[in-house]
Amino acid sequence: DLTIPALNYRTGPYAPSGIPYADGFSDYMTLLNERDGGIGGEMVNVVECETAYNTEKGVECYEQTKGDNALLYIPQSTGITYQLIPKASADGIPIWSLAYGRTSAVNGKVFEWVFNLPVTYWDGASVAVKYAMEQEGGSLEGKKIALVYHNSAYGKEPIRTLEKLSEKHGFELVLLAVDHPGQEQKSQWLQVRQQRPDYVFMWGWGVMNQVAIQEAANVRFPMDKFIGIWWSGSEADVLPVGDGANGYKSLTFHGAGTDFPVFGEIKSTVIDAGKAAGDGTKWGEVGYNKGVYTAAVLAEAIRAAQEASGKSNISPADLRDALESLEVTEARFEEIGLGGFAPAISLSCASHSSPRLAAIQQWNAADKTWSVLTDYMEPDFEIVDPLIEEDSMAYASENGIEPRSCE
Amino acid sequence: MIYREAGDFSTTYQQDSQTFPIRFDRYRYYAILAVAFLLVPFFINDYWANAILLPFLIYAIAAIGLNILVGYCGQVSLGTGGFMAVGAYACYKLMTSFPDVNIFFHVILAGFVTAGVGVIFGLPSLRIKGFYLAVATLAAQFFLVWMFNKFGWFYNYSASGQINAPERSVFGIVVTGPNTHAWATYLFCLVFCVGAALIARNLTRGTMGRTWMAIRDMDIAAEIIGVNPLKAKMTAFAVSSFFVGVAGALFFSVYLGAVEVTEAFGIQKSFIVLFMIIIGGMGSIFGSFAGAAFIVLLPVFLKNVLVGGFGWATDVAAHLELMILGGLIITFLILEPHGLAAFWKTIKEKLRLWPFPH
Amino acid sequence: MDDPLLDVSNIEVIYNHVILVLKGVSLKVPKGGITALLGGNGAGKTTTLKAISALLHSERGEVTKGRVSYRGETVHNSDPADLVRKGVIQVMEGRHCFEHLTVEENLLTGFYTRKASKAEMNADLEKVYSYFPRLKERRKSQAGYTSGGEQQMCAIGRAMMAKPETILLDEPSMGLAPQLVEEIFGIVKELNEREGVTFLLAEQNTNVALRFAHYGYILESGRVVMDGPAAELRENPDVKEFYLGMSDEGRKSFRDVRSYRRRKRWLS
Amino acid sequence: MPDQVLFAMEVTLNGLMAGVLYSLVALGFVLIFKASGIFNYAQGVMALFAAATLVGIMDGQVPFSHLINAIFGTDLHHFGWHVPALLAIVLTVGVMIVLAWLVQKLVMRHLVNQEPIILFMATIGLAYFLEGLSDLMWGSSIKTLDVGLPQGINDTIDRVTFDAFGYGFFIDNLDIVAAIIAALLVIALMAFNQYTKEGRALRAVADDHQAALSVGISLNFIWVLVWSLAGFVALVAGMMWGAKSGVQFSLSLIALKALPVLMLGGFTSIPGAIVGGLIIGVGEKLFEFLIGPMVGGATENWFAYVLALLFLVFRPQGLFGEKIIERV
Amino acid sequence: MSEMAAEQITADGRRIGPVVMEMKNITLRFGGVVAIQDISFDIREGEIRAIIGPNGAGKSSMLNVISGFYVPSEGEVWYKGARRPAMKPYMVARQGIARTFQNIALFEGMSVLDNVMTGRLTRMNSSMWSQALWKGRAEAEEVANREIAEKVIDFLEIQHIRKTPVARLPYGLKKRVELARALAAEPTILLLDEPMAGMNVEEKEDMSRFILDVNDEFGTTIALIEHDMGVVMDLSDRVVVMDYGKKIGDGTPDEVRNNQAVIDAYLGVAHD
Ligand SMILES: Nc1ncnc2c1ncn2[C@@H]1O[C@H](COP(=O)(O)OP(=O)(O)OP(=O)(O)O)[C@@H](O)[C@H]1O
Ligand SMILES: Nc1ncnc2c1ncn2[C@@H]1O[C@H](COP(=O)(O)OP(=O)(O)OP(=O)(O)O)[C@@H](O)[C@H]1O
Ligand SMILES: [Mg+2]
Ligand SMILES: [Mg+2]
Repeated sequence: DLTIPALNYRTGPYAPSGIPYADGFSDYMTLLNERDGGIGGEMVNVVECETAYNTEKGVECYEQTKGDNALLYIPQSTGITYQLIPKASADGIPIWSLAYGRTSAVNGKVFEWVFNLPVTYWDGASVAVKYAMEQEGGSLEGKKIALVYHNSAYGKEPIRTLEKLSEKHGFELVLLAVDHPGQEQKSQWLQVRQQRPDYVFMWGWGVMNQVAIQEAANVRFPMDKFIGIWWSGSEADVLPVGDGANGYKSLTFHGAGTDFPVFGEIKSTVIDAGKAAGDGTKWGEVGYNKGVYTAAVLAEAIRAAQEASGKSNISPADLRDALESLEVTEARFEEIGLGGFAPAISLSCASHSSPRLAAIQQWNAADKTWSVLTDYMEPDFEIVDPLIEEDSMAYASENGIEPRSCE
Repeated sequence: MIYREAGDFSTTYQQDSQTFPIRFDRYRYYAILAVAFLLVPFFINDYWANAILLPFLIYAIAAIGLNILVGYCGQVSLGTGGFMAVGAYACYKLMTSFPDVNIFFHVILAGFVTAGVGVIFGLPSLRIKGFYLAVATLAAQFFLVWMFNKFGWFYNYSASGQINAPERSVFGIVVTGPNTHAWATYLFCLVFCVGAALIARNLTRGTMGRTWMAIRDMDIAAEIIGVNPLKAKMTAFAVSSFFVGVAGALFFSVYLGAVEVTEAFGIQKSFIVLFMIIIGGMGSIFGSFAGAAFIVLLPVFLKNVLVGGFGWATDVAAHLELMILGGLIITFLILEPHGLAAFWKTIKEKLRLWPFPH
Repeated sequence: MDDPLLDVSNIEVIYNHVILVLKGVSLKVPKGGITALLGGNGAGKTTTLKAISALLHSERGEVTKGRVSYRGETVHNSDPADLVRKGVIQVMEGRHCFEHLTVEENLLTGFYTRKASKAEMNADLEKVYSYFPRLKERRKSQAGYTSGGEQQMCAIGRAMMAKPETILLDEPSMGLAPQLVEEIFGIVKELNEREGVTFLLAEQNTNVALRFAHYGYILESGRVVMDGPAAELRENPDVKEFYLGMSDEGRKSFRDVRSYRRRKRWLS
Repeated sequence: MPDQVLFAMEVTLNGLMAGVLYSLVALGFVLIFKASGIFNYAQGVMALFAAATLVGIMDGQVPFSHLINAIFGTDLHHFGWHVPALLAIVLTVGVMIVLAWLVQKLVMRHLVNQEPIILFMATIGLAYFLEGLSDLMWGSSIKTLDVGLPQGINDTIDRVTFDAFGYGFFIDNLDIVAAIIAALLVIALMAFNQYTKEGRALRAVADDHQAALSVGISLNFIWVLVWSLAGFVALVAGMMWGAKSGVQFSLSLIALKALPVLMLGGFTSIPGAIVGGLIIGVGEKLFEFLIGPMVGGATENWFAYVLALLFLVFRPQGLFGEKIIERV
Repeated sequence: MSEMAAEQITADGRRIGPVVMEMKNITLRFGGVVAIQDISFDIREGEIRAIIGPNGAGKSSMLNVISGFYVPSEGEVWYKGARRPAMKPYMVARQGIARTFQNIALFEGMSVLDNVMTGRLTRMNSSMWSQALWKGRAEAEEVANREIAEKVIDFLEIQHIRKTPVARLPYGLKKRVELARALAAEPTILLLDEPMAGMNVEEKEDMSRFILDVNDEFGTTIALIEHDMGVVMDLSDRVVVMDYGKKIGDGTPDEVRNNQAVIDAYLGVAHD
């Protein structure tokens, strides 16, 4: 069996985000098991473990599951990621933090066992600025951008990048911190109202998202100038606001909706057959799609590892090696029924994140659908990469890690 | 008579104020210590250490600390999370500023730093009492967390705002960082835990303990018979915070290795530790252990039974777990309002009388 | 005494599952009588009263054997509030006033179970005030700040406001000035004679209690060791010596008791 | 008027409004504390439970569907009907009364005459239980609550103030509704306390359980009564907050917003809950507006507590709380 | 009154020392309530001084003034010949004034022994470090003080309940434990607030014995509030009578019991 522990959170304050993802991930793996008899003839065994987004429970899950030849961990929370980075590295199990966690883990020279695909927060910040710039006709000179962020390590991630970008493009950056949990954001949104920024970016999480979007609607901030990070852009975030949320935008790194062949297969083979992990209602939601995306890419990596090692029952180290040279082309996405769902991936020893592209999606409140508006955009590598280098080297020196050469 | 006290007479006052005046209890206690120090380290694995024993030992230290404040001195505090954060951040700053000093001392020093902070936030207790004080201590909780989150100096300006425990060793044995052995971290925490329990026991059985308990039971009468309330409360805050700080330092450096203050030391921590002492038994060192065991072990146990045993969906199990935990808390309180420690005592009393009903 | 109003038969009470306090207490309270319950500290008087008024549960105590019946109905397991509605009210030892309520509000809580008009309420209030003028003076102050004796009056007045049929009085004289003790017993007598209120009173002040009571029980370590009409008890030499402090030569001075006397116990 | 002054005025007004929302939660605490000396930790979870139940009933969700489906292999989710908001609210109130009755029956009556901290602990157990129950019953996904409460900027105020000052003030319609409801609730509750014998009985129970029993106050009845009232207040609070954020677990955390309010107003005072709410609301918003930018913002969480703490140092029982009796 | 230094001989021939404590024109007000109005009296070394009066007269309040819990609105307290400055109650206790309370104020969560030991707290001052390790000073001190506490326990005949939690004790025993706690402090002046309330005659006799013995053996000065006239008249050397906050009588028991004002206000009938 291919054992993949899934540190999910279907309970606790972030359950609304955790459930669709967990369903998507499991359902895709179930599809592979049902349809193909697993991967390379080996059944996939997804071991769910409930963390409630709590680090200590995450540790318990990790320790409990790591013994059974667990192939890889997807920690699903920034806290647990930081927790597991040193532990899993020592235990020789790869970690994949999916567009969260430590951004500088992109540097594979320092973080041998950590993967950060497909994109990072710093990339996201840069893409958001780029998009705003395009909207403003190529220049942000003299404009004002407000960042409404969760006052935690996660929320503070984009600040450095945005500061650098504001220097470069000459816009003013206004920082508005929201303390956990973020049920009350009057002060922040009154400031938005008074300062009249041209754009508002949001790094929100949990209840903070819904309240922010609601407050934005209340103060009549133009929704199409309000852009959230990918964790602030799912159905759960906008539905409670109703019509007010129409036009709200967010970043994304995969397609929206269910117009991809594999979704039909999931529906028929898994959900309708009563084998779904959840109640099946999350099918096609943004979070669900993220789960599918993760599972699909992981399945590709496992396949690659099986090919490279020549055995079907691979080890965590095999998977790590395969991840480090993972190539998922657009054609391959097409083959697995996800054509156009996400841009091609190509990882390397030095770069543990790829393709580092993000698009903008928009919410349509009437149809209750998200739709992707733009192409996948590149971040400003000139700004982001030096930051990654700096931070990863700081980690290396702090922890006495000698970076690999990656030749 | 399964349990006997008869025949154990103390002939001196020293003997009488021993921790375990009854010989049977004393031997049992030595046996437990022997198992903990000599046996467990040989059989422990990562799961038992990281998922069960470390959190148990560390929470037990925190619970002992809080029990001194709440259980012995009657000053209800909800600032435990914040004080644990002080311990953790003090330990981190010390570890990174003085890498050559033994981590053992860092942990102790972190305790002292926390004691200082505890005294400052304890000052309002001179005027504010009961639940008002409890809520007032939340000011410490929120302020401290905000402060550690806000000022880069505390986390050495790391980009992520997290603090990571660098690798440190005691007598050449690594106890922090990723390359530790289960037995080493376990023993390291065990030493602190046993030390904490002994010190707490000594403090509470003598003058200091009586001073605190007098304040707890009736502060006005205590003052009239000669207890200086300022001194009593401040020492309680200091000693309590010391233990809580040590727990915080271990929690960060040995157990988790990387923490972010809002997540690891949020208000939830304060409540959890308070639950431990109320369930375990206020004003009882044994109760602190019992409570820590209850709150740390029960969820793990339930999870393993419901998910591992019955194969239920993780979320259904998690919800049931909460319900069972809540239900058990209420049941225990109804059976014995003064916690597991008192429950244990009643059982002993019954055993002593057994087979006669009274 | 063929059909007592309140009948306690052979009850055993255990606190906290292990502490056995009453070891088979039986007593009968006839309607319209004043029955005294006497005994030293820790004899179990309070416990007996609480067993009757069903307040034991709130102390983690339990009647494990025997039965308490009021008008033939078993009551020791009922809700204390029901019992009050049936007409039995207890004045608890140690006052137990509602600290944060004013004296007057305290008195009014006694009226809680009654379905009478406001006018009646005011009339009853005035009556209590006429018994305890001191309370009237202090009626607007919080009970927590009144003196010990004032609280005692307040507790008794509160029970009177309920217009009960039976009052269980637990050490009413405690902490009261001598002339007030007389007054209170005077009130007891008056209520008893004029309104037919039945009393069961636990008292340490044997002297006064036996003067006013019709019948008495003496309790020692959880057992009834003696009972009889008050007049007889007063003449009993043991009672005289141990409870009334009188030897054959009359009252002894407290100063003259030169040696600690080993207590004589009827049973032990 | 200079902009800063106008802005400060707007912030102040909104602070008042935010304060009202805090008060709504605080009221639930006060009710139970006043009536039984219990610090009800479960108040926040009760708000969540009430709101989730309301949505569940409105949407015709099958309670425990998850569990039922897991055990019986069925595929139940919805009854397929939709209950109108008003009826659903009435039904939810019914559920909260049943809950209050159960709490009394299963928990409180066994804990008569225990110390406050033990009763507090029992409410923690209750909170855990309800948290699990709420999720198990209605699922932990986010739910949209739409009972037709108005939301968004109030145009009249915006226009009037714009005409007057050249800057339109923002006041949320929801807040206005909340303020009206809070005012009604407070008047009703105060009248209840002042003019009924139950009101007096509540305070008696809070002082001394045993003595209350001894004068014939039925603790059981009182407890069902206040827990029902608190359940009702929780429903109101849950509706108001749920309208902003959807109904989800985090709703239970609003309790944390209410604590400084309680402390400042006094645990035993109904008007205190309102005044405390207003002071905290204005205080924290103004502090965030004036001082926040200098220290990096997000000061509201701790500032509310520190403000309350400062008040307490001068009045240890809060602004309107009953004086703590210290005597020997 | 200039008998500050003079000795007096009591009725039964005991020698009573000079004045140790003198209350001068004490007035105590609570808002509108005047609990004590311009009262002066003194307490002599080694005497038993009773304070009597109807309920609410201000007797307990007077004890509270003496033990520093209430600060008089007007007036002065003189102790051992010097005016006592305003001080915290615990400082007063350290000057050798111990007391019991009308509404028993024991530490309910502790055993009888621990309660008695709290009486010794003012005398225990080993450092926190030594206590933490339970070595040296702390242990020696514990044992030394324990001996004194045990003596008091023996004296009051409460050995059998030494380890019982006080919450479980019946009222009368609690009173005795409270007395033990006060005695353990080895006070110069002992203030007793209705020590015999809730006791029957036999127990009162015991209690009287204890009080007399304390007075005799240790020469402890005692101020006593009591409603049982028999006890008051038998035990006390001098009696102050208060009514409505005012002093209406002061003198030997005989003088007081024949004072018409006292009879009217308090005794009701002339007491034998
Ligand atoms: N809550 C309790 N838990 C345990 N034991 C108790 C409790 N209440 C009373 N007791 C015990 O029960 C016995 C009888 O007590 P009770 O109060 O009934 O005596 P009493 O006759 O009223 O004495 P007193 O005259 O002093 O009031 C005592 O020995 C006491 O220790
Ligand atoms: N802290 C206080 N606040 C307000 N009033 C008080 C306070 N303390 C005492 N009083 C009032 O002062 C008066 C005297 O009270 P005190 O307790 O001294 O009476 P007492 O003589 O001891 O009476 P008793 O014999 O009934 O105990 C009472 O009327 C009481 O209500
Ligand atoms: Mg009694
Ligand atoms: Mg008095």
